[in-house]
Amino acid sequence: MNVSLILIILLVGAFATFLAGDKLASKVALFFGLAAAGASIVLLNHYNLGENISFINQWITQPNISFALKADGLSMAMLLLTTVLTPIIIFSSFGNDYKNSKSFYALILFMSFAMAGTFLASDGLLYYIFWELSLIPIYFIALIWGNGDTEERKKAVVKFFIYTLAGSLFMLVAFVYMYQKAGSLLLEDLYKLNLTANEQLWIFLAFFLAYAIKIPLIPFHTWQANVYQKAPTVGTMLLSGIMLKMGLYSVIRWQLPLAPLAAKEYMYIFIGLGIAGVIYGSIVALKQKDLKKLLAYSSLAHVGLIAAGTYTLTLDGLRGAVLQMIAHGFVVVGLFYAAEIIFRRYETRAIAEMGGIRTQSPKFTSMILILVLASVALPTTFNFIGEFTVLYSLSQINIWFAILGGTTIILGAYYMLKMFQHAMLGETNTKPFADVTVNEGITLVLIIGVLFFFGMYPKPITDLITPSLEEILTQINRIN
Amino acid sequence: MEMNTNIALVLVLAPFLGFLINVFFGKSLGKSLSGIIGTLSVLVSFIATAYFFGGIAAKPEGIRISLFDWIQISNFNVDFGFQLDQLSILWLLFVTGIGSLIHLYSISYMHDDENMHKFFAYLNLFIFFMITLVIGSNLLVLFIGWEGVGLCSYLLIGFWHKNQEYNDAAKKAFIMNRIGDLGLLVGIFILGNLFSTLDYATLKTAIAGATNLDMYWLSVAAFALFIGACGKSAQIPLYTWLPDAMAGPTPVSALIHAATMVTAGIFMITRLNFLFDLTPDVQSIIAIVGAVTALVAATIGLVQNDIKKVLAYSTVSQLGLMFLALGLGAYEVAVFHVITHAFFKACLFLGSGSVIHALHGEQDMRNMGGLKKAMPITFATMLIASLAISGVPLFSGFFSKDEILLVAFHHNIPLWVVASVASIMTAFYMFRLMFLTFFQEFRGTAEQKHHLHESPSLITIPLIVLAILATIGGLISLPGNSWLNEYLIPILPKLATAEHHLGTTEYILMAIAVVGGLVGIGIAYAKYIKQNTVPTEDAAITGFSRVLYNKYYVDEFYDVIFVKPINFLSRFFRDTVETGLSALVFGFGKVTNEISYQGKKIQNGSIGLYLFVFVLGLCAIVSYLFLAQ
Amino acid sequence: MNNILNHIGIENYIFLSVILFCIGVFGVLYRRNAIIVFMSIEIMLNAVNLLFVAFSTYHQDAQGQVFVFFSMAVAAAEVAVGLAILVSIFRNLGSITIDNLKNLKG
Amino acid sequence: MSTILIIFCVLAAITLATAFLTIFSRNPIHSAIYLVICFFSIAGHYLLLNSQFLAIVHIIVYSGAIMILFLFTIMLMNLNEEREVHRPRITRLGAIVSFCLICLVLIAIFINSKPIVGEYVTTGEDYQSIKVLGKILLNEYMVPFEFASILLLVAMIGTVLLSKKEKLQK
Repeated sequence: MNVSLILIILLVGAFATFLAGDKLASKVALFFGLAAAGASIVLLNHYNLGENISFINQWITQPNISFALKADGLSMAMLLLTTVLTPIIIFSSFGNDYKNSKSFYALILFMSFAMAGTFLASDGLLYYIFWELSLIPIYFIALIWGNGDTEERKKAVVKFFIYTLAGSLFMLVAFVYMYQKAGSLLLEDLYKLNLTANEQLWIFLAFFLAYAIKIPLIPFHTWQANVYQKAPTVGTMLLSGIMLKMGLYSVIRWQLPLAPLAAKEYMYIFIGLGIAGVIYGSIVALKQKDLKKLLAYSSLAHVGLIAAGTYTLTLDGLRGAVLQMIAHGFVVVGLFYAAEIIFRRYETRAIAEMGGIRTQSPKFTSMILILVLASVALPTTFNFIGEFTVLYSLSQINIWFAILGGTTIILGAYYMLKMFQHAMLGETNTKPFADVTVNEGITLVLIIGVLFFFGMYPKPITDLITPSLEEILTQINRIN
Repeated sequence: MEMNTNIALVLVLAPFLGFLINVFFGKSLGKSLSGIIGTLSVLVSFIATAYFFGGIAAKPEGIRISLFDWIQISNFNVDFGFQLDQLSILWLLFVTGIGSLIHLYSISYMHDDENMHKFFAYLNLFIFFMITLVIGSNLLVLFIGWEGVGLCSYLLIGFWHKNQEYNDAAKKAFIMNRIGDLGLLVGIFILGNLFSTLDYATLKTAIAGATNLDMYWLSVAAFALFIGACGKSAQIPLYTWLPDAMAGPTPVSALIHAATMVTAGIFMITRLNFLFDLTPDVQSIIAIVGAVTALVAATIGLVQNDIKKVLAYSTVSQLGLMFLALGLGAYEVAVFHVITHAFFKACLFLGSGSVIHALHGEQDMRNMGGLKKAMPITFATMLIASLAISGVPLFSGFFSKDEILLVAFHHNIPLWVVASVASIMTAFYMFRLMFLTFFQEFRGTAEQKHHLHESPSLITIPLIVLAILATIGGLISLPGNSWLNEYLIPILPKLATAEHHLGTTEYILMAIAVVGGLVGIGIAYAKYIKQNTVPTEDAAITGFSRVLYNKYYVDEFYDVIFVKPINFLSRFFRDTVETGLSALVFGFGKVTNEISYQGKKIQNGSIGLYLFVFVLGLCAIVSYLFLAQ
Repeated sequence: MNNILNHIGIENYIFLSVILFCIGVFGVLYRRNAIIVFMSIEIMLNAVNLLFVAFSTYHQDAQGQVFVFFSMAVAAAEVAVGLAILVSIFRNLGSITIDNLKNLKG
Repeated sequence: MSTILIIFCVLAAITLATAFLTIFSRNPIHSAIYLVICFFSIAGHYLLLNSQFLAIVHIIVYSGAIMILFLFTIMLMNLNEEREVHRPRITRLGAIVSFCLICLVLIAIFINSKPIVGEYVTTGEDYQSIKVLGKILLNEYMVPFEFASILLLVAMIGTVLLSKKEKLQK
């Protein structure tokens, strides 16, 4: 039993969904999504028992490439995030009718497959292939099933595609360079490379470009808001819930251990960039008129903080970043789902056209309020654990980082509550707002439950990720 | 120990259970039942607290309960634990005690509201978080409560959520609190970095045992924590949310914005007294901020016409006095004033609620008057509370306020002067309130006059209880023979060695304070009873009182300094920077496009050109291959 | 048997071939008449052939000459086909100026 | 200066001059004639290098077959000076520039590469008589030789097809 099982389930699921036909597609997809989630929980159990669930096999002899899927705590945590969120995302779409839904759901599973592969791959080329593979399904999902004017959508999506692809190419160059040095792209072999500071800087920058665009950090974020707005909500959830984390995960897994000297040398710049993202994203979010765009900018702010945490190169920073990644994954999926629920009823995403929902649907309002509060990191929610740990790690570097990064606490509350006030409160809306359906309720309650449970008891996840993060830290500190 | 853990859990979770019941089943339970459940759950907590209070004498070191590991930081773990010692039990007593009374009051007060079950749910949630705040054994558990009460405050201020102004007030309260919360967090970070612990007990031993403390960072930490306290306890510069918070229902104002939540800052500073004692600079800042807040808020209170606004500014002012005491290192005095203040201010708020209830929502004192006859119990209880807050001898406020003034006098005469002036003003505006509300003729509409009535017993009983407490509350810390000081010795060890003597100076000061209070009352009497003045219309207010009436334009100032620039920046970022960055990215695409477009022109099919370029290319390749070496 | 190159020197042949080749290139670029262009190409081919033969002598090896032999065969075929194409172009366009042949334009 | 070198120089001069004239003469017929002379001089070079077989084949193929083809074509199209189109100045300039450039580059390369010219070896072995060439062609180069014939066949068919008048229009 090893982790390739999950990839197989997801890939088979994608094909099965495609073959199942439009009527059955959503249910088949959900089934395979749940199967993958179940399998990853079983695998987690095996992993916790100390079994080896990695899978390494020579793939291409010349050049020397392995099909290496390595599962450590960090990968398992991210894998769980992917496989748990995928069925939730699939389930969340049950209220909508999609044209050609067999392709739609197959693409979702395929994307999930590619993202899971990215989190698991420990060979550079394999990782790169999965990394790029994940771009293809989201491109089609956003392009075909997106909303708004077709021309504008095409523009936004193509921009996103080319932009991220262009960034990734630099990563490929870095991999090729390292292959020439090491003769292999296995992570362990790359760790053994003794690169000079100058080489490391270039590799670091090449990786940085790929990741900064994907995460996204300012000023590489311009694709984000438009794509989030134009993509169907399912696509937005996949993007913001999981795909952004690919970039952040890769920073921890690839960028920092492979170029530790550069990371240490220019730490302040990159932390600063992350924090600038926090402030910038928060301030831009204040005046957004479109709910999804607002959430996009809030995402920008949150990932900025996470990125700042990773670049501190401390255990707290990395751990907080991973915790916050998972927490943010859940909360942002919940919030986008809430936006979708409003859209299903009002056919609008403009905040100005909402308002007064609380009297019509108090249940929904309560749930969205909890999500809003989780997003602003109220203690007892999972996000607080992450944000606190990240800010604490920043304070270890420099207290000003913590203070500036901490403005997210204030500004985040400002824009989220402002949004909540104008979208949900106020005089009863003239348009009717049907109360949440059972499906919608289950999805939201699941997400909220996860947030609260880990908010009060994050120990399982912390214990899972800490050993592998410590290992990565020893890699980072191997040259001094 | 097991027993204690269980009871502590009951103490904490009873209000939470009440919250859950009211949230999920409140609507179907009916109004009365949901109110009763809400009240009972707090009462259970009160009883549990009483149990611990009874046991604390036998265990002066307090009870520590660690439930589970919560957050792991690289150099330490934060556990989810409780600490039941003298300070937390004292706080729990009046939080749950006054909380129960206010719940009881709310059953009647909120009876006409369709969302009454929600109101009780929020109140219960508030009590739950307040208990967490007080009972936590480390700063992060305190922070849960700290943020939690802020949330409940937000929910309750915006309880009537159809009114966007109320929502604005709620949002403002939450955000200003969050500014303070950031300060608190920064303080927590520094303490964590310095001492690798956030637990009160270990922190205390760490600080006591440290040989060379980094005084600079310690002061920064203390200052950051103080900013947190400022946010929660409405001190300058973060006080403006509290008057706006009066948008919430009156019981909320009484419970959250007078008696309990706003004292969280004082609790925290008292909790960390061992830290603040080491940082005299920060202490001076606290004292000065407290005194200035007391004076500024009192001056604003002089001219307000909204009955709740007067009380709100009075609360800010009294909190300022408490901070003054804290800054001067007299934690026990601050705690004493917190308790007496909780009694009389809760009584005043509930009384004003009773008045507002009777007048169907009228809050402007210019439209009141002469309610003495119609509402005798309300009048009597409010009068007692007013006497207490004004510092009239034998009422509770006299003792606590007098001690603050004494301490101030001993440390710093200017601070004493400021505090005394604030006290005189307090007496004046409180009796202005009393005279305008209860004396002379009724100035409201005939309709309102017709419906004037004394409030039902569910409202008056809490009033009476609080009035009694406001009267006798001073007994817990009589000058020279203070039960409270004895009780707090484990928390504040230096009290054990403090001298308790009352000299001539003290008596003279006491007399000055009393005379001052009476002068304030006298001026109010002269102005509003003898001359029978009624405050003028808004437009007619001129001169300095206009500045006061508009609260020194602080809100407008903040608006110009912070809110407007941020909004401007947001628009600027959204419209200009975002577009610019986007154009930059598209620029790359455009350049590529342009190059290819121009390149296309070269491919015009002219063989001559192709051949020419071919030859050039050939030359280039050949010369690279053979000549470049 | 006396080697002829002792008298002339291989570099003379090289220079001759190079200049001849360049004249061919020049002709291709300079003229618009497709027939002349063809002739220039033939000149270039011959320049190369000449060099082959010179080197064949230099190395005392017949392979160079064999290659020239093949290249002549190819040249013959090329000229035949090329001229046929020119004829049909001339029939269609009435001119064999290469400027008219712009169908390659994308 | 040996006689052979003088002969070489004369031949080379003829070759280059006629090559230039081929390109510069305005009348295609003249060009063709100059080209014939050029080819003959090249055959002279071959003879000088003692490869008689090639010289003969060269004369047959180039001066005979190919030149006849050229001349026929020119006459078929009735080309003369008047039909010569005007060449823009930029074309001439480009041609001259590239001519100079490629000359420069190639000569520079050959100067730069400095072939080792010392003693030219003379094995005395016969390597270029018709007999030897025939053996080599039909032994070692058997397959290419056959392919060359196929190529010529294909070229012939293609030429016939291409130059046939299209009657499909009807």
